[in-house]
Amino acid sequence: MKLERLVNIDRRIVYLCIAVGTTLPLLLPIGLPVSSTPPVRSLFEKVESLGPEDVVLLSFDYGPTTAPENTPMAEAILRHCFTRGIKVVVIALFPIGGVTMAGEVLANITPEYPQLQEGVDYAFLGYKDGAQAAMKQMGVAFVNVFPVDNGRRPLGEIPLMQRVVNYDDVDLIVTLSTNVIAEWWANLVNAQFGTPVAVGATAVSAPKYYAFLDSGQMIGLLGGLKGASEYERLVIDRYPHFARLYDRPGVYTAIKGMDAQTVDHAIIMAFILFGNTVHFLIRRRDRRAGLRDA
Amino acid sequence: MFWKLRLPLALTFIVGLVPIVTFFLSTQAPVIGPAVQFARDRVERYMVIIAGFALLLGVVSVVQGSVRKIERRRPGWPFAASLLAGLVVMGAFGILSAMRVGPFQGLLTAPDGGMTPFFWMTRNLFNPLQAAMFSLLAFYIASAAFRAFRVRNVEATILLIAAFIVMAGRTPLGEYAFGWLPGGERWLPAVTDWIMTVPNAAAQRGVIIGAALGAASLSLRVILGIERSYLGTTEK
Amino acid sequence: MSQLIGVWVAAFLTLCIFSFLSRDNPFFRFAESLFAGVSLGYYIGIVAVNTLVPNLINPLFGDFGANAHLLIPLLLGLNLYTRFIPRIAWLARISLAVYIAYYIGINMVQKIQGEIVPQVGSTILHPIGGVMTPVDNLILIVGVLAVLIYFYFSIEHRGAVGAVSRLGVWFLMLGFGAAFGYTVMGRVSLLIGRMNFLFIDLVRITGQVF
Amino acid sequence: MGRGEWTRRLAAGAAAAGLLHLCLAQRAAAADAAASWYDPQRVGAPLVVLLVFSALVLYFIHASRRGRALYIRRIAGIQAIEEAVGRATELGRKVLYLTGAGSIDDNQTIASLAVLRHVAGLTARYAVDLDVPGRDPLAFSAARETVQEAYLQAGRPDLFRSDTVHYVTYDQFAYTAAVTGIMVREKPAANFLIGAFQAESLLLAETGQSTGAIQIAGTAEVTQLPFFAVVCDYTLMGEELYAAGAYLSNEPAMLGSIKGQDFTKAVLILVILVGVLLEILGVHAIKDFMAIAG
Repeated sequence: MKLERLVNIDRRIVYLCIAVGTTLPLLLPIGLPVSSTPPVRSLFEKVESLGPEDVVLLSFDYGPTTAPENTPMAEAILRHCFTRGIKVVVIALFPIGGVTMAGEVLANITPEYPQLQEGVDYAFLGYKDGAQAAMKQMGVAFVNVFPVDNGRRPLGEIPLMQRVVNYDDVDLIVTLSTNVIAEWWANLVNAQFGTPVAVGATAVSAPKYYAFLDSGQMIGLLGGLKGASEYERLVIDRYPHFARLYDRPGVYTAIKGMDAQTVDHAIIMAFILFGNTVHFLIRRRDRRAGLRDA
Repeated sequence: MFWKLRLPLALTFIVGLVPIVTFFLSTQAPVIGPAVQFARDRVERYMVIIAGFALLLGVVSVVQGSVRKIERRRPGWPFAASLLAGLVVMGAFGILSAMRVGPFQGLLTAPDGGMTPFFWMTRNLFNPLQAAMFSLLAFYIASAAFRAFRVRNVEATILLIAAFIVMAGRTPLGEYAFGWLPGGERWLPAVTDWIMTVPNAAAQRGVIIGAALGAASLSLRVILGIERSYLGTTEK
Repeated sequence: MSQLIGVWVAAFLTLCIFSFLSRDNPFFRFAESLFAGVSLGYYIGIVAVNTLVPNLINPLFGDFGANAHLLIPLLLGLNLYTRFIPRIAWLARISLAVYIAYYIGINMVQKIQGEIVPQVGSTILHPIGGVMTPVDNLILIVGVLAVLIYFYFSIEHRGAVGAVSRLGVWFLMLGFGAAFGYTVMGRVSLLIGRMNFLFIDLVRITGQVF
Repeated sequence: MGRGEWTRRLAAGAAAAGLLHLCLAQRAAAADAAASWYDPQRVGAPLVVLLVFSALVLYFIHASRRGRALYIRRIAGIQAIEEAVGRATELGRKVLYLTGAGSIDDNQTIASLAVLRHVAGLTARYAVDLDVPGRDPLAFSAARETVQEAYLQAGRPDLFRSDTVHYVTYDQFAYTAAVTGIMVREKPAANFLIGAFQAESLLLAETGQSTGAIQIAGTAEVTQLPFFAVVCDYTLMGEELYAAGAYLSNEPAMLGSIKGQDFTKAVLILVILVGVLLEILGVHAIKDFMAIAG
């Protein structure tokens, strides 16, 4: 009888374990080891090879629903670029909240770099409807798509944008994407203009981008929280001063998120194993009881 | 009887064939080209408008139901009141924005770039409620996995093993599992990828082909007037 | 200040929803009914501003002559409301019939062109070969055929057909298990997002104001 | 001209057009003149499949109407419908029926309405409460017509109340919250989750499971099938969902259409087998033909 009770435990016990397993790692980082995979390392090394003369185009192609996965990628890449003095042009092509995400990430990161000047070291051009058309037009000139930046300043008045005319002046495109927009960056922009493209994708869509990596249409791939945490780890290992930043309790990072993911997965798997063990014990007991009765 | 049953059925037959026939025709075709163009461009827009009108039917049903509940003081009537309050406030902001009355210029962003009341409600009431409800899935997926994944028979065991491998392979757990063997940390992630791209794809493809045939067959039944449950009418 | 009130309202409603995990309670019921009301109001706004105004009202009031054809959907839309007049309630069925018929026709060709043909076409492969191992294609072909046999309604599933159909079920189970396991990560991410909001963002924003 | 004659002629016409088209398609490819009538991107394999399929379905509808007996195997989920309503009668609790997330532009919703028609007939006959909360406004309207007519047919129009089919909201998760509330508070004895479902599938099915309801699900959404299959008592998968209404109606014409679609399936299986055989021999004719429209 006792065994039956174990199989049918109150589902709220499972809920409680998941709640704790998600919250605790966010508040008290465990710091599970993170090993990096080649697609993440290749993006990291690409950024490492760039310097203050170079320009990265960072496109926010996701909305609030996938922010837990995409935002840490954006933050780690932006910090990496700013630390190396790389110039960054930020745009948003995702209709539902892309520009909000971009604004929030910039507002979060730029105070860490008081020496940077908006318009000189980075530019925030805002959102444009119709991603595919916008991508093609930016190959001609950014100003065709974004006549003014997000603060309504004409592009001609922005020093950085005076020398960044089109993709020819961009050394790397990074798209943080929740859906098909990443494919367009590879199929339209990389194929036509040759600018290297890297993608930070959600875990759900990451597998289909392996084909793009193999064909060389993408030079790097961060898949979901796992990929984001790998990038964070690489940045921290190369620039140790980030460790302090990433360990602060009030900051959400992919490393913490990945801890929570791993713990939750472990909890679920443990419950499955537990359920099956008890199930097996019940069956053995019943079989023995059956033999006795017979 | 003719008007109530035969007219809708005749319309169904004619309107249903239009997209099928025009699908294969060219908009460049002589004589019928403009008609093909019309069917492709305009009709779709018409349908969107009809669907727009339908929403009010639902609103009427909700208001009637809630008012009845409040009037008769049925159990839980205060909740019907909070429903109506939410509906009236949010709906009013929406309609005023559509009519561009007074300060309600624009639905989500005011002309000065600030937040409209509609947007404030969306961001601080509507979106958090959506996200909270959506995130309950993390709890439910765990309890469903615990209860359902048992070694009962061959089918259930296959289900369990596949789920288990993929769950492990998607996190660092998969790397730890065989990490002590040379190259072992790649094993489970590789098996996960293989399951997703080969057997899983085969199963999905089989389901999709079958379901598409079923859907096409249903279409044909509706166009021919054999299936008409949705009209609420039978011939008997 | 508006932001501060906003995040606390959001946090309160989030907790109301989470309280459902323990049991049904008045807080959840309140959040649930408010949610239903606000969401319906939201779609009233969206439909009015994004659909009816640009597609119907503006064209009709702007240039009636050029857009008179829009009276067709207008009438079909208004016709839905005859339901409230018992004597002519059946008229509403005409609008439903037209709407259903159009999409049922579209769906028929789209299912064939967009699903059956390409999915069958991409199953016609040389059995030796594959993305990851040399037998992938063979497994894929066998799997698709077995699942199709499982869905075969006209033969009893016994003997050889029964065996193949059982194999089809195994493929389905493998696929379902994998898809289930695969989805866990995305769902946990959503929860992480909410916990992050409750424990990190809420504290930070409150701290910034005071 | 009788109805049977009419379908027979249509079937013969479709078959003839299919053959004619096969010949024409070869020429059309060569001669550009034909392209002004056809849309060259769309004719080819899709049109052939459409015509073969229509011809087979029409032929079997005709044959079935002429009295030819057609065997259709048992489908467990369909058999369980009556049992579920019976249980609600015994327990004196209501039956909850959801038509899914789709509008009536989705064939799954139409298929669901056909099943609803049958379920409503049963609840009217057994005088059990039926509750159909609506999400899409048009599907809600159609469901109301369907249920009202079913009650009329069963001779119990008195049992149909205006809140039997009632509207909730269009939003995915607001609707889900409201329906889970109904499940927990009113504890329906049977839950039908039939139609197009999205991420809410598991929220609904798990809540229903926790209240002890017998649950019959049905969907063609590949991404949601796993959750229904794991949690619900019976699941109508893909093609079974579309067949359910026809199966339940037991009308010869309906059953004939299922037979026709089964034969098309046999043809497609043959096409795959022959195609694979030709691939082995290095002939790509069939693959190329199917790939035209890709």
